[in-house]
Amino acid sequence: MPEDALSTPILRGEGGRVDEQFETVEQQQTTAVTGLWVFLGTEVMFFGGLFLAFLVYRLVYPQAFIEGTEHQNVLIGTINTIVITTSSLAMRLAVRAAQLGQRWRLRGFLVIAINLGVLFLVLKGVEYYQHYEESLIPGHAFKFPEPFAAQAQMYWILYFVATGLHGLHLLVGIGVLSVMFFFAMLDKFGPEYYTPVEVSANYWHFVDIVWTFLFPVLYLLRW
Amino acid sequence: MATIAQPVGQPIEQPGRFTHYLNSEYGIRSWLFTTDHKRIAWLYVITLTLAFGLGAIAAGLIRLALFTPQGDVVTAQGYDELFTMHGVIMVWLFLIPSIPATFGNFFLPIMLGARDLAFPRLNLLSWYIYVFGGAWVVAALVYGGVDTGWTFYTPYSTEYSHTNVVPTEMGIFIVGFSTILTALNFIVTTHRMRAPGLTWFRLPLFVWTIYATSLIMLLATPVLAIALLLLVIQRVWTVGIFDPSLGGDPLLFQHLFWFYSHPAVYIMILPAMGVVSEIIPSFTRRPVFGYKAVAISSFGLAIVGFLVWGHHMFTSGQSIYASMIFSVMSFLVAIFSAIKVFNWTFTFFRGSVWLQTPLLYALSFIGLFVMGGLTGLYLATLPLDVHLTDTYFVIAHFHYIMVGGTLSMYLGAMHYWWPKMTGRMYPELPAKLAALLLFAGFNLTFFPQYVLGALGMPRRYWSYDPVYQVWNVLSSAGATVLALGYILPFVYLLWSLKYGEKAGPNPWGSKGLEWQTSSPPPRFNFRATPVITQRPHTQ
Amino acid sequence: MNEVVPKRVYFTVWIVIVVLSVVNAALAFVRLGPFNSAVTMLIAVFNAFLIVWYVIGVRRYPPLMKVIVAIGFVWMGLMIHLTMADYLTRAWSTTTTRSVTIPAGKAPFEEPALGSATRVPTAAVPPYEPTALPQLPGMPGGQIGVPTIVPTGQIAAPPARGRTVRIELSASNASFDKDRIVVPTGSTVIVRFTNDDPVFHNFSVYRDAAGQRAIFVGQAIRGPGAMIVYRFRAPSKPGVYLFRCDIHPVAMRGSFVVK
Amino acid sequence: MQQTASSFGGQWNLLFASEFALSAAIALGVFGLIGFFCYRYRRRSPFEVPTRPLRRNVFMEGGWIVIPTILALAFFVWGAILYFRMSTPPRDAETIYIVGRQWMWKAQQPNGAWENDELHVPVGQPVRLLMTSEDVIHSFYVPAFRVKEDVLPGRYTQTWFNATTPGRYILECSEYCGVYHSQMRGRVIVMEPKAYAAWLGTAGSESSAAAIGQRLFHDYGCINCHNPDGHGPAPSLVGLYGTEVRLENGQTVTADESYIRQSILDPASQVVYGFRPIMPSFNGKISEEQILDLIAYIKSQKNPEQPPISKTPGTLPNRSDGSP
Repeated sequence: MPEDALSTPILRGEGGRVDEQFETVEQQQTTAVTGLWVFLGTEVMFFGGLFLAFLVYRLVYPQAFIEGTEHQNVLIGTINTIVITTSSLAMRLAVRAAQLGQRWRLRGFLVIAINLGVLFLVLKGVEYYQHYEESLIPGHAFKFPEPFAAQAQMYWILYFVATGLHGLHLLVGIGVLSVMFFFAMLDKFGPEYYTPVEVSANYWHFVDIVWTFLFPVLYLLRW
Repeated sequence: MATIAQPVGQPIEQPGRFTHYLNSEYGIRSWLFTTDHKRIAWLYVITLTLAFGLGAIAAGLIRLALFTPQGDVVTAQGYDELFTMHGVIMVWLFLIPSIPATFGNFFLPIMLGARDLAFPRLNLLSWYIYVFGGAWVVAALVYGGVDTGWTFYTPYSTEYSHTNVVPTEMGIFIVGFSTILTALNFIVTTHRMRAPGLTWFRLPLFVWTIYATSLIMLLATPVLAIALLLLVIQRVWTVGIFDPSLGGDPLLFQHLFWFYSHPAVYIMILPAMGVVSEIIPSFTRRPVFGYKAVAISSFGLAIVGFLVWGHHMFTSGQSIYASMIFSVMSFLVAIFSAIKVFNWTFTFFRGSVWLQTPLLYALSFIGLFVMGGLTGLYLATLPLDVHLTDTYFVIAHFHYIMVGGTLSMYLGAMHYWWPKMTGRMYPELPAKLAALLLFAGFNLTFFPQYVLGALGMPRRYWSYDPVYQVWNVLSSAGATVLALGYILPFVYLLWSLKYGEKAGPNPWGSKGLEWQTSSPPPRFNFRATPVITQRPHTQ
Repeated sequence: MNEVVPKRVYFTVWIVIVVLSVVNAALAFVRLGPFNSAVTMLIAVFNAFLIVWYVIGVRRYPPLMKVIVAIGFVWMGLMIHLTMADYLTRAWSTTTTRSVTIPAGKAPFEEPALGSATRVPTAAVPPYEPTALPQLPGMPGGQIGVPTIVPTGQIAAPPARGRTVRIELSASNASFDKDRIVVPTGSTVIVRFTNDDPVFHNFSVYRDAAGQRAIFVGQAIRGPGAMIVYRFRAPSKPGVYLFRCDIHPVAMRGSFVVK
Repeated sequence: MQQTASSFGGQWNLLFASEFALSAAIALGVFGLIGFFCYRYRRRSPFEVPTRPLRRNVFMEGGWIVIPTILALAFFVWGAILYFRMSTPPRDAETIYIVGRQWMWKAQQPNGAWENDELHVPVGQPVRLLMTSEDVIHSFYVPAFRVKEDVLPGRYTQTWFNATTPGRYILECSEYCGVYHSQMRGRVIVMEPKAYAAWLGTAGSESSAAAIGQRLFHDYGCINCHNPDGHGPAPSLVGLYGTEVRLENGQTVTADESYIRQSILDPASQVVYGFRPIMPSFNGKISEEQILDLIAYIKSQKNPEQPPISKTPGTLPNRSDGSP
């Protein structure tokens, strides 16, 4: 730190929770929220490239993709959709609890959100195991009724890449939420400081939104 | 920028020791763990210089090999690995981060009147990711090499190349995160960290271009990331995504690739335009003519630049109707560029023109950019592109933009802001000589390549028909002059760090906000938060 | 962005999304004709919108922030739109030309384009009439510009007139396991061809021994263990025709007898 | 500028010249103005403060937005029309098939004759090329015709031209396709219709054994594995003849005629080091004459490391395969 007192920012409010580059706590908060949204713009394009690839091959191989879709377990898919939506709701209620300073509710909702996220991954794992049983993992062991084997494999590659990347995002989200839970146990958050909870909630909702599109695209386009 | 109406707080003079960002802390740790955007900018300058050196050596060997029609300096395989190395290093490790990561990093917060970027630790992380990914890429390119060209066209890159395709792509994937995080930082900073009174239409033009550039980085890089990821998956897992023998469509890869790589050209050129828009007002004592048009045209370039990627694919088997859409969009790009050039030209009108080195670089930028941009028109014209694409015409065209444009302005910005960044002046005479050498050497090197392309010499040729030899020899000879023009600044800038004359806060008499603080600037840029009341560079 | 939203907003959105997701999943099993995909995707977009607008609370954001939120989605739309502009118009390219199928009597490629993975013998193309023009290998529908991998047909194509014969054929060690195939005149022939060699083979039928006038040219596949189903119409005129692998025309050939 | 020898060459040149004139005018105008301003308004004293700023002028700014837009659209329309014609072959075009592979061009004439790295076409006859690739993306490029179109594996692309002047023209691959991308050159030979017809008549009858051998090399599918780039599942046979070959069982043999013959008839007996025994036996499937032709072809395959580049400008290296 420079000894030049004037170039050191004055720490305002909240016991020094404003970082040196900011003027006010509002500025810091809106900056964090903006930052996450800008990052989500990148994420949208990342998944967008994947959706584009899927769309192109869906267009080129309509029949094979439909036959591929028919091997999906729509029941688990639907349950998972409900699970992740509920998790999203719990996370938003956690933010609300933080806003209102309800410490125990905040912790409780965080636990619910994290556990539902884990449940989603477990169900996804069950699905993956079913695919493995049916020899639907692309590669040398891939088996699919002719004549669509080669084309349906394309569907399965894109399916595994898409759900795999989504699962990875979910895993990261579970990590972030766990950190939030840890801080919530330390009582770091309150009505005047809950930006991290809100930012992680927004990320969590984004993971939900990706699934909102993946589910119909991968499971439901059957005609 | 504009004026500091009433500097809130204290004058620049401080009692006691003159503290600035360079002498506030010492030691290697104070650099490697700094969160100061100005120091991180220097970290980038050092690593970018290394990357540029490597890429330039590859370029030199390529020109040497093309001296004769038979490939006798290197083997065919070696030649392919050289141009891939040149392309990959220059594009991803030098040109994309060049001006944004260095001068953008250093001056964006200062021009906004901010104390630092919005996420300083993220900024440092970006640099570490860049170094890690860059080292990875260089290792893959040097130990083993890659022979696919920087474009990684499938199915060559997936099935037929037996070189380090996967490690290289992974490295580029990693470097991409650095780009994205830097862009995110710039965008959020521009939105949230502006000084009081600094409205959007009072922003310096450099900030406008950096903002537009960041937007492109943010929205294009992830598409490259997913394309490379799919390519890696395909190669490692031996499944077909872009491979026709397994049911894939290689053109889809080209679509995804160029959706990133065409806007990438605007990532390179827009910041250079921003620097020109700062240098010209400083050395003519005139605000840029038609400020709003120039500012908005940066955005126009960024947006329309996204809609033209298909002009790389006119002969690729793309639908001819899609080609027509992409062609008309490409012409629109030319209009936005034209607005900028004409407005710059009329900024000189009745100005007070001071021909110092930075202005020389800016002038050579305009010259080379006009030539590069106008030849872009030929490539946007469908039938002309059929003949000229994938020939040396394209090579010359994009080198005029990337080297003549971006690299010239990287050096121009280096000279313009050197006093502010280091507190010392560079020697004027060798600097002017270097600028002239660069301009002459550049034209000697790349103008013959336009002719070669019009004659029909395809790119990436290790050996070529003897009819093309004359022009190749000219080009290779020009490259020698060009190399001198690069080595010279390197020498005298280093020299000036120790022996250069001390620069005051504002050696150019510029109105820019960055010149209103001391040289070098203090740790948090300003003694007091400036208040802005006017457009940049207005009297 | 800091205001506390009543809980009922969140719960309402949650109920709507859960109900719509279940309805959407159920709709997948109800045939609505061409509307299935549209309805499915509309529901998805609507659910995503609810989350963004009400749960995250973008409706309370200042205008510039709304732009930031929207920009990724808008850009994704641009990318998909323009790429589709290529894919959807590729087949238009040849409308002014006569055709891309080869006139009768002219040789097709002697070496079919290798590496094409169409395991589908293009049933959307009308079943071969005895006088029908042969197809270029790997060019379903004879369209230039469309990837060969377009499976324009399904195996469940409308049943052809006449009888259907099924033939098992395999290739190993650069030879077919049959040197004589007998089919009734005008029948629909379905050949299940297995390639056990690590090289490309295909199956083609010609009118003449020189392999100049094709009746059917099949897609090449590379083994070992690869399988493809060919489907074509046998000539209506009885006679002895030639079948062969176009890649190994000397070593792999036999007579295709139509009775 | 490259010579022109096709029917749309003239229009192409006109379009190019027009754009050149326009761009030269713009460039010289901008350079001249900046140069003039830099001289006329040079700073005479360090304290000089310019006055009388240029007023914002809507007509001026509007002018350099509107006029370039109109010019650009005009060139777009002109280009699009010409491009459409260059992309759609006329109905009476003769179709020739082109197959690109690493690193050679193969063309099939209407009578079924294949030629390598050469393409004979009659003058004044529209020729439509229907093209595909066997491996990676190539690009069929004849500068003199202003014709270029990528050749893609797994699908067909087309282009067409109508040659106007007899002669020999450079044919190049312009899409990077691997190590010997720059060797993937050939020539287009434009002939008078009579000469072309005569050439077609003789094209079928190949004379040399090596030429027949090459044909067999393709017909038997040898080329699929013995890829000349050495990256196929089997060793490349280019430059094989006369070299020492190390076998999987540790022995070393000289690749002479009898070695080649035995490798064809009993491949499992002499597996080259580092390769799997996947080659089918051709015993009983191939005649002795054909084996001789194949051997002649393999002998003729010289190492391409030192490609024979002729010293005469404008001509291209001859391949020693004796193709028509």
